[in-house]
Amino acid sequence: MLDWGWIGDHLPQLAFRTAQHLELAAIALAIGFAISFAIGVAAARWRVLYPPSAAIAGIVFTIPSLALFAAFVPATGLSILTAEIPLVLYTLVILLRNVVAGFDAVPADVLEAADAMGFTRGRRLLRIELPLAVPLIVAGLRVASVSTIGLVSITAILGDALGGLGFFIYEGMTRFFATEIAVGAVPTIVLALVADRLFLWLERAITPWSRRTRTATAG
Amino acid sequence: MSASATPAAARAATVEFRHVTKSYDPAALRRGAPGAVNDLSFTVPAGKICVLVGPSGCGKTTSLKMINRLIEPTSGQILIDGVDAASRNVTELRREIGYVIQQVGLFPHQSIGENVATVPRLLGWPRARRRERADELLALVGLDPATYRDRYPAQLSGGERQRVGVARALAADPPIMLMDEPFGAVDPIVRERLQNEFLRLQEQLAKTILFVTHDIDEAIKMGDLVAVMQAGGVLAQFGPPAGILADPASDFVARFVGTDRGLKRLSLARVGDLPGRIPVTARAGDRSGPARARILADPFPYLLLVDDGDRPIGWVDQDDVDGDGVLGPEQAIPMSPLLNRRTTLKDALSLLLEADVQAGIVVNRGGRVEGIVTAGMILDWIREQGRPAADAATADEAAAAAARA
Amino acid sequence: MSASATPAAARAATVEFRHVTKSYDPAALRRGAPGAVNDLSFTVPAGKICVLVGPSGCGKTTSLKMINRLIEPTSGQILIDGVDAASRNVTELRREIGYVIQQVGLFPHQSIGENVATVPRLLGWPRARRRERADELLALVGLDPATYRDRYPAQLSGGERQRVGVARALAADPPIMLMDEPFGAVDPIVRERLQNEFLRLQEQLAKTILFVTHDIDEAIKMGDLVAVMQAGGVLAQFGPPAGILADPASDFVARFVGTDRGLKRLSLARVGDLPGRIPVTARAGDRSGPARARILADPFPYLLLVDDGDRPIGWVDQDDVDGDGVLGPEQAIPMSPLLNRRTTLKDALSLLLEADVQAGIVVNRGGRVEGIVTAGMILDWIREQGRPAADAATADEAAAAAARA
Amino acid sequence: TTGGGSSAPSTSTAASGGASAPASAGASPTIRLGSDGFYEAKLMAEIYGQALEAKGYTVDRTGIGVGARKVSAPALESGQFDLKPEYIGSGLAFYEPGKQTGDPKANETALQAVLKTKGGGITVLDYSPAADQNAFVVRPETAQQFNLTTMTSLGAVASQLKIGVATDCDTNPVCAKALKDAYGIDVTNATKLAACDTPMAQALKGKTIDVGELCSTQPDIAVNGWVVLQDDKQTQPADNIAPLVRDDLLAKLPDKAGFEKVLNDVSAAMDTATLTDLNKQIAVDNKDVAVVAKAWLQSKGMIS
Amino acid sequence: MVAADADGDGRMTFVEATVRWLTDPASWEGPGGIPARVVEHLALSVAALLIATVIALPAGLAVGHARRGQGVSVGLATVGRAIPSFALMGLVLPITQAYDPANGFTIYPTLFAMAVLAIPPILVNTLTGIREVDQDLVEAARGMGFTEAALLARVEAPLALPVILGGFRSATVQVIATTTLGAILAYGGLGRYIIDGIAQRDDGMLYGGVVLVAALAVGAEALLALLQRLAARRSAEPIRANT
Ligand SMILES: Nc1ncnc2c1ncn2[C@@H]1O[C@H](COP(=O)(O)OP(=O)(O)OP(=O)(O)O)[C@@H](O)[C@H]1O
Ligand SMILES: Nc1ncnc2c1ncn2[C@@H]1O[C@H](COP(=O)(O)OP(=O)(O)OP(=O)(O)O)[C@@H](O)[C@H]1O
Ligand SMILES: [Mg+2]
Ligand SMILES: [Mg+2]
Repeated sequence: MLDWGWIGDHLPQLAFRTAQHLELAAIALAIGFAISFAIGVAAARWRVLYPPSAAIAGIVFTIPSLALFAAFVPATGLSILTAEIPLVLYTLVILLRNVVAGFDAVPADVLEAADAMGFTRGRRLLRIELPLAVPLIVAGLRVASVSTIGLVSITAILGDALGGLGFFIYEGMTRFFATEIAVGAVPTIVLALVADRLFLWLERAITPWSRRTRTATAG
Repeated sequence: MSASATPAAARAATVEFRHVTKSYDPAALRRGAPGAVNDLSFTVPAGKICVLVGPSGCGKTTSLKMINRLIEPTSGQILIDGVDAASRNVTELRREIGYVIQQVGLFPHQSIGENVATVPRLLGWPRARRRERADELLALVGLDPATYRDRYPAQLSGGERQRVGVARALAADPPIMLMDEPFGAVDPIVRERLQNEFLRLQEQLAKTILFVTHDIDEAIKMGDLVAVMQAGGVLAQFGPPAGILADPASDFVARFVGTDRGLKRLSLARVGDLPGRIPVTARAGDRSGPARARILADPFPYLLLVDDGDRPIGWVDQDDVDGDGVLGPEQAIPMSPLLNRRTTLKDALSLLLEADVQAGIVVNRGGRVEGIVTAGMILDWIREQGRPAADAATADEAAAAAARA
Repeated sequence: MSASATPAAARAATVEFRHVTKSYDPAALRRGAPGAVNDLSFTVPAGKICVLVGPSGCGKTTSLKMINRLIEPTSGQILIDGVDAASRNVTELRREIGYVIQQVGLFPHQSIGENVATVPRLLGWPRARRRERADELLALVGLDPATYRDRYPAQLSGGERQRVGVARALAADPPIMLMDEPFGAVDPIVRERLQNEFLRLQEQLAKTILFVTHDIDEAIKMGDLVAVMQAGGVLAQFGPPAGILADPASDFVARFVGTDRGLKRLSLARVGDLPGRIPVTARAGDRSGPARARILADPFPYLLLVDDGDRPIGWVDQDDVDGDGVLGPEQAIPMSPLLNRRTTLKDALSLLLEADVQAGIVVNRGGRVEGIVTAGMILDWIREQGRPAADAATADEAAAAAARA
Repeated sequence: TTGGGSSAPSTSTAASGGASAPASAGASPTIRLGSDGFYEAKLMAEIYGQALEAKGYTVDRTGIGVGARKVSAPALESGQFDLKPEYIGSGLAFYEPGKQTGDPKANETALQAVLKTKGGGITVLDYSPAADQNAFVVRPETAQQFNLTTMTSLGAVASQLKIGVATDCDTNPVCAKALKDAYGIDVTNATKLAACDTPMAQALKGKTIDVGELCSTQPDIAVNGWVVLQDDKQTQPADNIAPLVRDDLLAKLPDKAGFEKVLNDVSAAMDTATLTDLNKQIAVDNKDVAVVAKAWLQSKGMIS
Repeated sequence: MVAADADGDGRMTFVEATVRWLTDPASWEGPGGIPARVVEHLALSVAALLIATVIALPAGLAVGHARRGQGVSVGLATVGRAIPSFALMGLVLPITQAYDPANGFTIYPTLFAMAVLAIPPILVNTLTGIREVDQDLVEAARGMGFTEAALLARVEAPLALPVILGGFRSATVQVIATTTLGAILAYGGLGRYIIDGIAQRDDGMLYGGVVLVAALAVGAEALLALLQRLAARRSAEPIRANT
């Protein structure tokens, strides 16, 4: 069913597109996380900020990428910058919610203990809340990375120069060439699975305390 | 870096509540509803342990948290060494006050060592000194540093966590310690050990400690001073445990300290407090004649047979001491309880109830006989200590007790 | 629908442990490591309360859960009315066993009424009957159905939740109840009330109850039988509380029941158990001559002045009873404690320590004088009950107590 | 623009060392190519690119394959790229819906008029005889059943057939209006799909529709043996292909005439039949656009 | 955003155009009118969500209760999240079309893709929600003789409800936002306005469509958020009596 010969001839392209796919996804995730984290930290402190920011993130999520591209191209060109705009915006929906949830999950007694020992606001955030929020934040990153890797394909609209593995998917669809669609779709899925594992491993690595099982029952 | 970080500053401080009221719903307060704490006034002298005790929800934790300003009073002041806490920089203040939180509140993501060294780190101590201090404190609360330093809280038992909580609060050697049910979550055996360890500790540290519990026995055992609070955050009685047991200010206090408060008072006094009473003794191998003469002269009808080191062997009924002969161990009837000067009267009485002789023998570290104690002596003594006259309250209460029983 | 659902089946059942061992890591067990519970054997007769008591982690909960098979024994059997629990259908079995878990475990998403009616619902009772039953049970545990039926657990205090937990366990009127620290989480005052209520309840229900606690006083108070367990799930001693207090099987048990076990024994006996002793009494207004004659004839140097209803007024020292004249209330020195036949000896002794007269007055419901009790009488009585001779253990322990104190 | 683009294998330059570059080539600016996303457009752009490279121009292909005219048009106007193959009919319709006619010359003139004002001026070079006509197509069995040959014949039975028309048909005079006026075909309830695109072909193939608006050069027609209905009333605009170039680029070119000649030669050499065949090589034989482009240019001796 | 409009006639920003289109009575009339399109849009979205629920909910409940096969489920969810919807549509199109030339083209591919899009959040949230129910409660239930089925139905599921609804929330938003793809294959719904708006160079229609989609998504989200809060209210406070 698949045209292996064609695949063989296009291995260099496959390699290049995979790398590009990762590049586009990684940038989107990094920026998206930075933004969500900033807003999330603020929202975790000042609750009132959360509903509006969550709502806006939700709305942005519903804007079709084509419309965004059409609007931004004249200003930002057929560039990575343009490509990243929707990708970044789409990550916010997931990341923002999880960052806030992460901070909410920090036990009250731990916070109280920190205050009682004279932690300053900033210090408490950095030394206590942040580490304890990590599990939920990373959970968010897992989902976000997966869906972003899926979304990268839409950047193919901006021309053959972009699109990552999505290039194969689009071109494959314009000429209804199953092999080419598969060459785009399958690696995309593999990348997503790998990214998911990677973040899981990362979480385990940076939260050693949660891995250790208790050796004695609490009285 | 705050002065209190240096051991030099490890002096205690007085803590004074002045008409402190706290309402979580000030609006309600203005409508006249009572707050969680109402018009609380008392003073804890430097170096003393003051126990706040009362039923659940009576405002103990709230009162405690107002000292390190986790909660701000609605009205009134709290003075620390005469300075209004409200006027202090809050983080500064808190670093000078050790706090053992009701739910322990260890940082799950930090090792035990890091947990203990939290405040020193905030105070910017160098790593080496922090580590040293942590080990020192772990040892102090009876946890082997080598074993526990690098574990995480989840790997400790409830009792062990509470000790770490105490160690953490002591880290910067703060003049004041706030302890909210620090031994709440552990079983009675461990709790008693922790209590004793802590009292030993306090003998060296001599800090000003505010200690919350809802266990009256713990309050009596730990407190130089006891503040009994009742529902609605009202101070029902404040004073030394003996006073509260001897003379409950209200029916609530009487009921809270329990119908057996007379016995509880016994746990505050020690054998050494009783007027000494020397028994008639004789060495095994002595001729019985002289002994007989002495024992007949004594109201207590038993002769105490001792060995060459004056260590007790047993009792001889005066009727069994014949006119002439030699006193031998075989005559002695089995030993009655051995006490020493530090045995509490409660334990002493309890042991006497077990024994089949009315007297317990007081010995010194060397095991030498120092005197004897009888149940009668204990009852007489406690009655003298008691307040002049039994008042109505007692009677009512007796009836109440009877009814409840 | 299981037979036990019908009140008809509300008979108790015997529960027997036969060499029950449980290891959470059977591999380790095979390597010879001890399990959480080891070779546990004891029998609880139908209708009795058996309390499992021991330090944290000693296997109490594990033992309990093996009865309703939340945990399966690694070896050994548990017989219920002689039938091996392992041979029963597990859900059937569980519906015949009421279970109150350590953390209460009410369903937060169901109203109190629904929570209580859980098992009846599982048994397919009609709605009306369930509701009726729930109300009945809420009333039984002292919660007004109208007020509480439709609330949610989050809206109840700790003590109230514990009662609902008990009510829920009773719902299908199971012959057996398992209660894991049912009163663990409440303050002492509430706990005592719950204990008393529950004992009252049990008098009507007469179920077979296995009750877990780590508070020895609760164990003594609640248990017809007490099983003291020690670390490693070993049964240290099994028997009625009095026996365990009088004669601890091991040093561990002795330490666990506490150095004041003599006094604890007092809480098991009541004034009614003492040999009665009638005081010399006289009515206010009587001529003092005859009274004087009688009081001088009596060893106890005080005359008890009573009113026309034979209700006590106060004591008159025999020396103040002059040859001729009239006895008036003004002569009487203040009242000493009033007791009744159900007052525990512990309370009685405690009250006597408070009073400035050696005697407490025993009255009946009508307030009539029935007799008097002196500290001496109590001490003598308990000593008789005590085992023949104080053995070494007691002495060692006294020393130990002294050392610890 | 992204570095990824220039390094993308799909747009790797096929520069031929042999070709003699104009002396001034060194000074000449990079030609930034663009095109729409459909393979035919990409093919034409690629042909322009390789032809220019053969003449020593450097070409940047970043703009090739832009998914939709919605994006490519503003991209050209805002100078994201300088050169783009365009269908003069549809191109005109994009700016001036309804102005397009059956006469290519007229369309070119009209389009040029519009583009003069766009993005600082855009020039339409010579259009090629290769035209990609919008054409209504039916499956052979349908043609036999109703013996359809012309649009007129379709008009008679239109009501019995499911028709697929371009998404913009309602507002596009040469579509809905023209069909109604000329052939009495009512398309208000027709299935709306992107004309000349895979979905339309797929719909026709899968019998979702019986008549589909395709493009005369679409290989699917030949491959499936579909019958093109003759536009006997000349309603469909002539959609010949012509290069659009930004004036600011032309201005910068040292050899403007030479540059235009390269593109005009390409346009002249291309015709509908060839284009259809080249499309087939891409869409059916799954050859890469660059390969097909190179082969054709070589066959025309435009590159060695 | 800058105005995407480059028409020769009058520089009208897309904002003005959008307002004009939305306020034009003509936009609200007939089979192509906004009400009709909204109905079409919701019809397909709801259908997709129902299908996803029928598949993901029981699976999630089972896996969460059994505490087995979580790795696999999450893996599948990951795959589902990673495949671009339009690729899915392309892949199933020939198959569905073979069965039903009409709907197999215009409806089923989109429906399928939307269902696949909705499954991951519902599946993952359900199994997580069930897994994280307080084990003391589960034990209490077992201790009272709940059958496993009753335990799942009456204790675990109700307690996990807030988390499960959270899954529906994100699923709903994503589906409503993505159903627009249907228009590519000639389905109705709000996607039509976007596709046609682009094809017909009508920014008002294009961005009007965008606004409507956003409004629909946010509305649905708000509604579910409300449900979620109601569900969470009862079990809000932890009921462990430990003071
Ligand atoms: N943050 C709060 N908001 C509103 N009310 C509160 C708050 N914290 C405590 N309360 C109320 O104030 C009263 C006193 O609470 P507090 O925690 O001080 O009691 P406590 O004596 O410490 O009880 P416990 O022995 O159970 O710890 C209680 O009625 C409680 O319900
Ligand atoms: N699920 C489990 N897996 C492994 N070990 C367990 C488990 N549950 C209990 N244990 C261990 O078995 C021993 C007995 O536990 P158990 O809960 O029966 O003690 P307990 O007497 O009920 O203690 P507590 O008074 O604190 O409730 C403890 O050492 C505990 O660590
Ligand atoms: Mg408290
Ligand atoms: Mg337990």
